[in-house]
Amino acid sequence: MGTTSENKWEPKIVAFLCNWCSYAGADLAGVSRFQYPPNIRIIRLPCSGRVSANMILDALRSGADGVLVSGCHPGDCHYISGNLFARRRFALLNNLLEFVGIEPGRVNFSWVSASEGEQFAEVVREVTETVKKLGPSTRLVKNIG
Amino acid sequence: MKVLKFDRKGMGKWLARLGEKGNVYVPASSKEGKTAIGWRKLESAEMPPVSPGVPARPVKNFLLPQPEVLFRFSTRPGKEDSFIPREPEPGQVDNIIFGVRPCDARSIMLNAMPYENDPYYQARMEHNIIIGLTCGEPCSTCFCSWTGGSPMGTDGCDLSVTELEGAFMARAITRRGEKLLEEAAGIAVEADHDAVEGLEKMSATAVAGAGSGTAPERALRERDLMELYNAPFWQDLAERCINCGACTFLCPTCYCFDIQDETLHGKGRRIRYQDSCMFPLFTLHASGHNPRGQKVQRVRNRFMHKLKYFPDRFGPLSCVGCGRCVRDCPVNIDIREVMGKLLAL
Amino acid sequence: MSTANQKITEEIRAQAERLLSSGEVEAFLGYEKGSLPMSVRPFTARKPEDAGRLVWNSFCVLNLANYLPALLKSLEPPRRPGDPPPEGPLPRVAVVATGCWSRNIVVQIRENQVDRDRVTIVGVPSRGMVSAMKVRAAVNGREITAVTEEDHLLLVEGNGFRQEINRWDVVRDNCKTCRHPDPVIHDILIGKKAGQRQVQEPFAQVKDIESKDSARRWQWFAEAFESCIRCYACRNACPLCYCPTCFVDDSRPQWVGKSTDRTDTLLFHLLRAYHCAGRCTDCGSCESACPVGIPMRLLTKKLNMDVLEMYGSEAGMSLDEPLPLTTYDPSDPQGFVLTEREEKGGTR
Amino acid sequence: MSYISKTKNPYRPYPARLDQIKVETEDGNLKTFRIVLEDEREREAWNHNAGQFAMLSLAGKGEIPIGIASSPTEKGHLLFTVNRAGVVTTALHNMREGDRIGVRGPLGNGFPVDTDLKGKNIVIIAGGFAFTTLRATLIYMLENRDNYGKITVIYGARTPGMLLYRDELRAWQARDDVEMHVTIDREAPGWDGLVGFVPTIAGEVAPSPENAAALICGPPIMIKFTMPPLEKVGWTDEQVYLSLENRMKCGIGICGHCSVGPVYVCNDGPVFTRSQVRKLPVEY
Repeated sequence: MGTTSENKWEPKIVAFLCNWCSYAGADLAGVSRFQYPPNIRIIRLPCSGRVSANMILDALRSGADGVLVSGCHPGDCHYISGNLFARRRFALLNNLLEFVGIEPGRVNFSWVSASEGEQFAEVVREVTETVKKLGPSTRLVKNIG
Repeated sequence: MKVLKFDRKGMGKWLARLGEKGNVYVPASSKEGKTAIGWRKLESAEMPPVSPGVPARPVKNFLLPQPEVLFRFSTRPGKEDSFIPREPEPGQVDNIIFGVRPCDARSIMLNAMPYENDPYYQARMEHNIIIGLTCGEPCSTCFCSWTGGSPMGTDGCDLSVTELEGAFMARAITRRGEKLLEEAAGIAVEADHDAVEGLEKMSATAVAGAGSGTAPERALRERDLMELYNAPFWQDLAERCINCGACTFLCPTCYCFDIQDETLHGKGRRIRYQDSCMFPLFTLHASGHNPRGQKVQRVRNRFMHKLKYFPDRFGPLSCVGCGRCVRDCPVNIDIREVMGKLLAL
Repeated sequence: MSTANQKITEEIRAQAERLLSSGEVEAFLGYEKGSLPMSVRPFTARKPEDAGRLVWNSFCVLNLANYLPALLKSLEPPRRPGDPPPEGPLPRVAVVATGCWSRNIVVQIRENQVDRDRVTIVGVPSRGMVSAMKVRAAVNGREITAVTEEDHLLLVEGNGFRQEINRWDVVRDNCKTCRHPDPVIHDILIGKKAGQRQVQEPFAQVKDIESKDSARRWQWFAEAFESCIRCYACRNACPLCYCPTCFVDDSRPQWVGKSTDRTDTLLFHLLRAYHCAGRCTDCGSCESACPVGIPMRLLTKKLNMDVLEMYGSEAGMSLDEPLPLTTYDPSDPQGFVLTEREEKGGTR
Repeated sequence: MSYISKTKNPYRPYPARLDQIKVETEDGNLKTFRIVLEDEREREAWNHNAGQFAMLSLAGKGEIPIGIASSPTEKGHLLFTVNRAGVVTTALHNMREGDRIGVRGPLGNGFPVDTDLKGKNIVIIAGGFAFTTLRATLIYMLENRDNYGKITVIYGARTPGMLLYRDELRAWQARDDVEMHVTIDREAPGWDGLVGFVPTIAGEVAPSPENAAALICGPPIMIKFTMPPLEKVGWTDEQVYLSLENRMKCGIGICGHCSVGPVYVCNDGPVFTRSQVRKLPVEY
């Protein structure tokens, strides 16, 4: 593979954002004109507790180079404890995926509140950078020829 | 009939030479690492170790691959070629499959009955050449002679190999088989009179042995379908069945399939893959109605299909007696007992 | 002949006969003899005279808790959705249970799949079950025609050979690393409790894989799971799998493709294991049922390890504690969250 | 595998255009799709029997077996009336005129309109949206009117708005060579026709079994209750034709999904006489 084509590659990152905090945070980042890489494709969900392993794995299966799941900070959940239940599930999933050899950094989790526009941009920058370093995703990607 | 005699080393050489004509596959033993289809491609000039009995996975995986791509198409809406199905590109190389036991080889012919007008199966038949290996030492789970087969059977084989006193005797069954034997020039010798006689004696004893099993298909075909259908023991069998599909996926004569479309980023393919009548989804209607919604119905269907429905339609039993389902059922459901019960009813 | 197994078999038969003839239970879930060496069959005795068919030995590998929810349901009078619950006590069932099986029953009770009042648990402390696959490997894949079990030995016979195998050598890996061989709940106890077992390193197999780098782990995972035939024996042998529609069968959306495509196969195993997180007792039923020898237990074992390390919980140890994924602790570890990493000044 | 194109590939759908889409029922769940095969030769070569079905194929969604609602005598296009139920039918309902689909068929046997039914008095009994292939049959018979004796139609739906092909029903009612009994389950404002379930009406009409055949399509419960009133006036199982609907995948008698005992509904059926059905396990 030539360096030119490598340089052209831009990762596609699927972001599952909770409606009340992280999505609002992304919105704030937008209206505040904080710069962040355009690699993320946002999917808005009511709560990070709504994000199931199926969704994360489906994103990887469909060829997402990275996944970001972001919800409210613990204690700030709109539904009181959705993200606290989710936290346990994410921790286990994260470990399981790394256990079977999904590269650390493919799947990422963060807490970003509605007022943290800058933090949201920072998280996206960090995730994009990590995924760029990892290169295109190959494991668990479905190939239909 | 010409019979060629190989020694072990010569066999390996010959197989390696066949590797230039196609992909040579041999049964994969558990130590050799696992492969998706249960057979491994032969890479060196070695006669593979052959353990008694059938390989872990049936030969049907070559004829009904998982998945078989029926078509490819574009899913970009509005585009002129959107959903114009394109058949897969022609494959050039044949598979030459060595070590197929008579039961498995026979399954190819049995499955060809329902697949008579199926171009994909017919093509796979054309492109998979079967080198049978007769059974000197049948296993305790084998029962091919009950189902119309024989440990020395050659149905479905292009070539049949028999191990006899440390040597391998190969005889061609089809034109394709003859062609493969031509590649043995300088490796094998023509078998002498004694060897051929020994082979014939072996076949004759095997056939005589097979006769003792009687042909249950005739007996079952004469029975009224509903009488067998309402047999009381189905419920007991179903109670223990965990409704997995191990038996059907390991069975060489289970040939049911499902068709599905898979799409990704504007590309699509229509595939078929092995399916199992043991799963409730197999018969579920879109309305929610399920004609075989109960486990007992599905268990019964599997056996009735093999032992009654298929024979009623095509003649032979849809079972070759390989014993895989007996050996690998997690709850020890034994088709031999089911046959016994149906026959004794 | 194994005297230990014989004694247990006799007591199981006696209990079954007593429970069935007194009418205390409608059915008794145990095992009967199978048609092959090293095989037994799950068997539901319904009449006192069936009790004599029950057996107990080292090949009882399929978790009987698997049958419990459906068996209980089948004994209820039929009713349609919306009908009032039937009056009076419902028919009861007895089930033989070792340590892990009893823990599965606890999980089933917590998940409202099994009514504690309808089950008589006949506890049998486990000596560890034998892996038929290991026995076959021990005789180099030769055909086995008979296996006789003694207390610490297996006598394996085949065509032209006879071999003695040390029983513990062929015990399943999950049993070897089991710390709770005794039933955690039971109404009747057969034999003597073994007490909590000390296991040096219960998660050695998991840690072995964790010592590899990411690429090697992936290689291990992809290769070890490649021969899967998607028969779902692992799922169906699992007492935790009782969803009316499995995620595999969802069509809107379809999460996992159904052929033996590599990605779909691996996704299936990941999701299946993940659904057992915090619920799995490492009973090994999945692995024992697998006809192609896939080590899917390692995935659940990894999850069990994490659940124990992070949330201090082992599945099914107590009827009173909530299952770990149905609860939370505000101070749960969250070092994996980007914004909470320690170098960022976050809290762990 | 070049061979596949050498022979006719029975799995290959013909590309076709959705020519016209008509909402049939007031709940919007039933639409009739007029479909035109794109290739002229395929269009002209198409030939089906009333009662046969075809696989409608949607790119990336899959295939569904749907009875052909148009009569073989209606040339140039095909009609399919489709109930929205699963993945494929929902996707089909969301398509627009001009979109491309695939059609594979015709499949199955169809009603024996040119053999066993010829010269007979015909009774057509249908409930709800099972009328589709019977519409094809009726039109075929009306086009070949001399081949049949008396034709009686008993058709019912829940409400007037749930009746299929309402314009055509009116036209048939105006004819004197077909006896129409159109009914709805319960009284409804503006409805001055028959009221009552199909089995009840069948009992009241009490068609004569003499030299007659009945073609019955509808929900299983309707079929079950329609038989006793017919039997009361002397109908036998051999005279009654039913169309079974099982889950189907290949449509050509291989894949096994629609099997009922030794029979493949897709290939041996979907039309069976009631006496044939009685010999099968009740797995449909």
